[in-house]
Amino acid sequence: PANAAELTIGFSQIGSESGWRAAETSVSKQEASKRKVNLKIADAQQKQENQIKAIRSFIAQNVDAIFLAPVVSTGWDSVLKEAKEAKIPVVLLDRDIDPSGKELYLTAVTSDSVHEGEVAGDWLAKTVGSKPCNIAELQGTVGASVATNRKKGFDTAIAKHANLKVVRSQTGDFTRAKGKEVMESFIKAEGGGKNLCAVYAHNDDMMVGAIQAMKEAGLKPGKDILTVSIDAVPDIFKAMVAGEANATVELTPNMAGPALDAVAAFKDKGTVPPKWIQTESKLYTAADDPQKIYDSKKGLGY
Amino acid sequence: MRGLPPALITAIVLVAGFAACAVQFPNIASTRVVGNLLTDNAFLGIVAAGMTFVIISGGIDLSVGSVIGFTTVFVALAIERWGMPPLVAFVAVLALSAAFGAAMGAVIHVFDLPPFIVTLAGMFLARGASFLLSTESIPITAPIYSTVSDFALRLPGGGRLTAIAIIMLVIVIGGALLLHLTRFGANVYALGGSRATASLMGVAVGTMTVKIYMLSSLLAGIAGIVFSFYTSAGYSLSAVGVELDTIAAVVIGGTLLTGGQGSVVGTFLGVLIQGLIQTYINFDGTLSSWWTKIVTGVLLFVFIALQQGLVALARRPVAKSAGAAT
Amino acid sequence: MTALLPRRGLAQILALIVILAVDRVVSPQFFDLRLQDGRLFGSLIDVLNRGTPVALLSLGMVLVIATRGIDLSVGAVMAIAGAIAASLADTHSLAVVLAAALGAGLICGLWNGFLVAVLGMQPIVATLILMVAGRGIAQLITEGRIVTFSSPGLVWLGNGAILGVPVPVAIALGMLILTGAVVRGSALGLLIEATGGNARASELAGVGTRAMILSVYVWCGVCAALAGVIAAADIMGADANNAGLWLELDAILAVVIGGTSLFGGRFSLVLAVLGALIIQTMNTGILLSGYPPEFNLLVKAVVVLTVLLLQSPKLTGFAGIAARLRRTKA
Amino acid sequence: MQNGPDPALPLLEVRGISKSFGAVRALREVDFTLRAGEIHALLGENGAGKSTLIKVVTGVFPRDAGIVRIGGEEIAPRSAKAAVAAGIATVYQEVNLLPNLSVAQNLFLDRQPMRFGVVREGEMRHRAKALLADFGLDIDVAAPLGNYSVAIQHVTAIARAVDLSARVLILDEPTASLDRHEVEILFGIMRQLAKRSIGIVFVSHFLDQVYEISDRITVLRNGRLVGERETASLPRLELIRMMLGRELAETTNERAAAREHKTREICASFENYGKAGYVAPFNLELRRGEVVGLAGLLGSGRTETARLVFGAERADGGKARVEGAPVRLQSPRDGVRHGFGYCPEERKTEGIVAELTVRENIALALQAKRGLHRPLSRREQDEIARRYVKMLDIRPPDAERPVGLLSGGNQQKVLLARWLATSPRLLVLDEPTRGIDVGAHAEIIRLIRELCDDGLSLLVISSELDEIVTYSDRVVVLRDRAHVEELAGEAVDVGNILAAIAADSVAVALEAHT
Ligand SMILES: Nc1ncnc2c1ncn2[C@@H]1O[C@H](COP(=O)(O)OP(=O)(O)OP(=O)(O)O)[C@@H](O)[C@H]1O
Ligand SMILES: Nc1ncnc2c1ncn2[C@@H]1O[C@H](COP(=O)(O)OP(=O)(O)OP(=O)(O)O)[C@@H](O)[C@H]1O
Ligand SMILES: [Mg+2]
Ligand SMILES: [Mg+2]
Repeated sequence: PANAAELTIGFSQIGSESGWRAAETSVSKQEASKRKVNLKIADAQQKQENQIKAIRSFIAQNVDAIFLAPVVSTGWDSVLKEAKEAKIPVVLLDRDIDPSGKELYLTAVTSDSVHEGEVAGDWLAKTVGSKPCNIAELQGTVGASVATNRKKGFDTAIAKHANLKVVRSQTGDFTRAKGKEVMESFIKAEGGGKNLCAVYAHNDDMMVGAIQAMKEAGLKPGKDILTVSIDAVPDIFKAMVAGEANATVELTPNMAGPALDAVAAFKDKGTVPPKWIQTESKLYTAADDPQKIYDSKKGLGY
Repeated sequence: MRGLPPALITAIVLVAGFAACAVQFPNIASTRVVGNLLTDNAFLGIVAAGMTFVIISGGIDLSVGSVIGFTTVFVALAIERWGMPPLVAFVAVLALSAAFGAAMGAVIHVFDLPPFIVTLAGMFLARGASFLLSTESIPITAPIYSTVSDFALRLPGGGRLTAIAIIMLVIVIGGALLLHLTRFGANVYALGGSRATASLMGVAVGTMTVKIYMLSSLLAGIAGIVFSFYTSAGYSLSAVGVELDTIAAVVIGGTLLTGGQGSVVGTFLGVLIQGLIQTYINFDGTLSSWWTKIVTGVLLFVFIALQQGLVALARRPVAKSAGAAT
Repeated sequence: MTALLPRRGLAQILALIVILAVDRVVSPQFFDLRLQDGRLFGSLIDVLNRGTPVALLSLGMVLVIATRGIDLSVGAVMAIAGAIAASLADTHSLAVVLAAALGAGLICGLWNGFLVAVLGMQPIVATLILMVAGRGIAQLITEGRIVTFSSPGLVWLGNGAILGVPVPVAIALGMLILTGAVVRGSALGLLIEATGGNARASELAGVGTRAMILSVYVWCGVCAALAGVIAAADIMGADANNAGLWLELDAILAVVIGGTSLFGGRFSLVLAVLGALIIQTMNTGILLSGYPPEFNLLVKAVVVLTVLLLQSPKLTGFAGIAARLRRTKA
Repeated sequence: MQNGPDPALPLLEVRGISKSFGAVRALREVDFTLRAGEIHALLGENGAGKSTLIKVVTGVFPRDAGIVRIGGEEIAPRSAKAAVAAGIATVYQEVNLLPNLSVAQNLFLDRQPMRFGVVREGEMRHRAKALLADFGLDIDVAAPLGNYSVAIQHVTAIARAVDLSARVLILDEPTASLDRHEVEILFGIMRQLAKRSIGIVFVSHFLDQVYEISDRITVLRNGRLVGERETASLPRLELIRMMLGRELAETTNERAAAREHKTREICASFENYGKAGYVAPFNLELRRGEVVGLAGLLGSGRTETARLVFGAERADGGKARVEGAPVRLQSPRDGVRHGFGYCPEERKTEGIVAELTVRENIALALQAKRGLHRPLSRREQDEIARRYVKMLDIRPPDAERPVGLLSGGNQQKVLLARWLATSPRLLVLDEPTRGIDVGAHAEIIRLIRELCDDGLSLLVISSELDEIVTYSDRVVVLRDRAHVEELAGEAVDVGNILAAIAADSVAVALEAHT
């Protein structure tokens, strides 16, 4: 049986567009070296064509397995077919791909981003109760599937509550700077922020920016305006400690760990893993000792 | 004594670079990698061919990436949602993109606006239009797609010359012929030499401008279709930033951004150099996201500097051909 | 300072007024201003404040473009400077932080200038190299994370106020005046315009064209670094992945809207900054309008085209064609 | 094709043409008539409106008023292409064809021989060679035009226009950069064309040539028609009076009596100065208050000598001294620093900065010399500009006009002003009178003499041997990129110069002259 120490795995990573992504990359490296796996990471700089090229060159190098964090859900069939022909198992990380390619990969270790949106929406609905609540939404990059899904999940969750309404929704491109800028204009457009009762951001970075905007406008984020966002990066816990953020939904950066285990089991014993290894979308609020979580996450490379 | 043409210099740089990479990673010297190089860069090669015309004529086209994005979304929607036969969808989208390019060319000429800005607006417009069509990525399941993506000529040694690679090669050859052998091509160079002079010499500058941008957008449309073959999908965010890769490829290929000089073949070699840089980085596989960028930048510098140096060397006058008037 | 006044800014001022008016329509409280914690507060202030990075970039960019160049690396230089500032902020004094960040910008500018002026590379590819590698360097510094800081001095640069005016706006204004004084107060302006207008002729007239080109790239790097520091100070953190991303295009756009030709020559600092304000007024308007974000780019495209057509050297284009048609028919 | 000219029928008829550029009224109700088979000279001072008239007729500029008829039929071309279609072929003043294209492509642009949609490259080159052979040129037509000298480029432009075999051929200052031999060839061809009843419009500031070739003359002044005369019945002085609106003593072509030099101080000297493959090493001494002329055929290395002397090109051997002290001339900056000035022959690409104003163009070299930190105030700039606009009679006398909008000759004057403003010790002038009208020509020659009297040292290149002889104290003759002879004092005359140029080779030029 192949020894894990000899495994070479190619990982086509999307890029480094956010702190979360950086953490995923560094956690993957840690997990790989823990298991003595040789992990080759190809960074696609946010481009699908680069990912396809990377996978092709992994195949040309005859790696033992390929990890793929797909930048988009479609368009993988032919290159994955090539991998299959070369008998190289592929594991999807972080994001799923289109159903048509289901038999082309071994397993997918992902979270369900629609579900993440739902968790955020449900939390908000529960927290607000029956009060009417106007929500401002900071979307991710237009066209990014995560943004679409997180919006979809949130919308589904609040659709059940007539008192919750999204009154403003703009893209903040997943960044702090844009999050802040967009929130500034939301505040101006909504009577200095008095018409708003909550902000929902598709990621924590935008929320951190939005919190600053609220503070500069003389508002008290976390009290005057509730906040809920997704990812659970360390800085949002810092805000929670300060009472400026209310909730976040975790997206774990450790996708590679389970994936490595699945590949090792498959190579050693031929165990076929389930098609989907879902990671937990855990909700964190101020009640969860944010300082402790902050300390534990600080070193992960966010 | 004109020395070596820039395209030949690019070829020398490419071969030298390829050899250097192959020494470090012997796997690179395989038909498989070469085949991949052609397939993976097919759409880039096609837009770059169009961009070559634009740049030689003294212009620039920043909208090509967005046009590719728009095309993939349009084609996917047309086939999957609106039930158009694929070929009809292709014709429709090519007509659209050609019209789009023609419109940009017309604005540039009639209002005497800088191409950089007009095509930048075109870039916003085309990307914005694809967002409006769909923000989700749409898989394309039409049979022609699997037929095309499965088709490949087997090369000795396990490599594959895919359909889209063949399309690219045909377009590059066609583009080279168009540029070097026809009146249209000569006029493109004339425009790049000087628009005013070309006009005084009787070149229909306005019509040429419209045609050149039309050609560029048309090829971007074809590249979009090729991209949709490549990924079997339409996605509004596809090919973001491709315009810069394309311009870099054209320039590495020895075309002057100031216009008037260059060749499609050089551009093709420039595309391969860029592909080679990426292949090298992928083979290395130890680079973090940031080192990837840094190394890409450094290699870009090395290739451009090498090319520049060789050109300078080739240009060093032996003796100026003065042609005495006797 | 008559030298700073626009020579021909009517089209730009008109465009700004029209866009402001449209903003007022989509957002009735657009012109509201009040004092909030000793700082002016309102959409107009947002426009100025958010427009600052692009305005700073355009100050450097306009000089580069005047020499017939272009600098695609400014966004990456912003990221580098921000990353350096953020990493040093909590351990060093503000002066050291600023010196390091601006020094990095200066070195970046020197590199670009070296490639263009000494090696004779085409500006667009020469600066493309740093555009690609520079962001990598910035990420290398931050290791891809968002590096946060709490140094009050640096935070003040992003969020403080002087007499109610946000500090970034004051800095941008100061830089405009400084650049204007340097460029128009010395012979630099004339020599830059000559270099951009006809480099060979200028060289033969004894102008040190290389030095001109080198210096404008250096200045562009410094301006970009300052913009990067301010952008980092604004969010109290350096986001090397996204800081300044695609802002080079906005800066170029601002310069062109400001009437400076991409083929070099005549330039106007004030109008370039006005161009940056026009862009930001449009962006803020889009955000205030409440349209879904899918429309953002379309609106931007339409506005940009309209502004350009307004100031087209040939608005007579149509008029001219019509006149000719009439003449040939007659 | 009809036989012989039909004088009854005006071939090209221009009536009441007006054209304004903003406030400048370049043409006011100008009439012009060209008959089939005649060579018609269009004359006037710099800025009189000659080039503008041509551009209006050929549709490059839209016109404000007036009509154009060709063969009795009214035409309104909207582009140069349309003008060609209507039967008018033109060589514009700023000929500059496309230096990046091959000579053959330049000759046949937009009308290449085609087969199956493909340009027949071989056929095109063949025809190009044949065409240029008519002009006495035997060059590699596949090489980029930019590789060749201005003169060859000019001949190419003329050949292209001639080959369009239109009914009307317009030549705007075609001879400005040609030498005598080429002018002869051109005139021969023009006569042949006229015999085939083609009408030719000829613009030139060389009155000798006008009298030699033209049948009739139309004179413009300040955008207005002054009159139309038969050449044969128009005395030269009368013509000049028509052009200038005043008398001009025609003394310019007489060699000034050898001037007494107060000093024999050496201003600059060059010893074994040269550059391999460029100009063979030469010795040259330039004294204060002295004019040294450089004479030679096209391509003989005059421009190269000038560029070396100024520092625009680096020498690879030899010594340069300024007032006895050794100096290094590595760049134009060095030249400027040592008090040299250089008016290049290619005014448009190497001289003017088109977009900048007359004032800024004049101030440029002085400013570069003073350095960044000592900017000329706006008032100083205005003052300098005003002085030279007046001194050189630059028209229109508006220092705030972009130089690119000035007529060719006035641009030349601005360049001269640029260097005079630096109060140089040595001025290198490459074809300073090219494209300059008779009035200004006399003015410039007078100026050259005056400058000498003020102690300036001048190195002047001109293809006009008469002119060189007029003002030079010494003449250096070049052949094949080497200095072959130096004539001084009484020895300076056209015959001696020609003899030196021709020396051992077949004396083509000599034949042409005699
Ligand atoms: N494009 C233009 N815009 C504005 N003014 C112009 C333009 N072209 C020419 N002019 C002006 O029109 C007048 C006539 O110029 P034109 O070039 O016709 O003179 P010219 O007779 O050809 O002189 P030269 O002998 O020096 O060539 C000049 O005052 C010139 O400044
Ligand atoms: N280093 C250079 N860079 C640019 N142009 C040059 C250079 N050297 C020479 N030339 C140009 O190339 C042409 C060829 O020069 P040529 O040998 O004909 O000089 P010439 O004897 O001065 O003849 P002409 O009568 O044309 O002035 C000239 O127009 C000159 O200006
Ligand atoms: Mg003229
Ligand atoms: Mg010469």
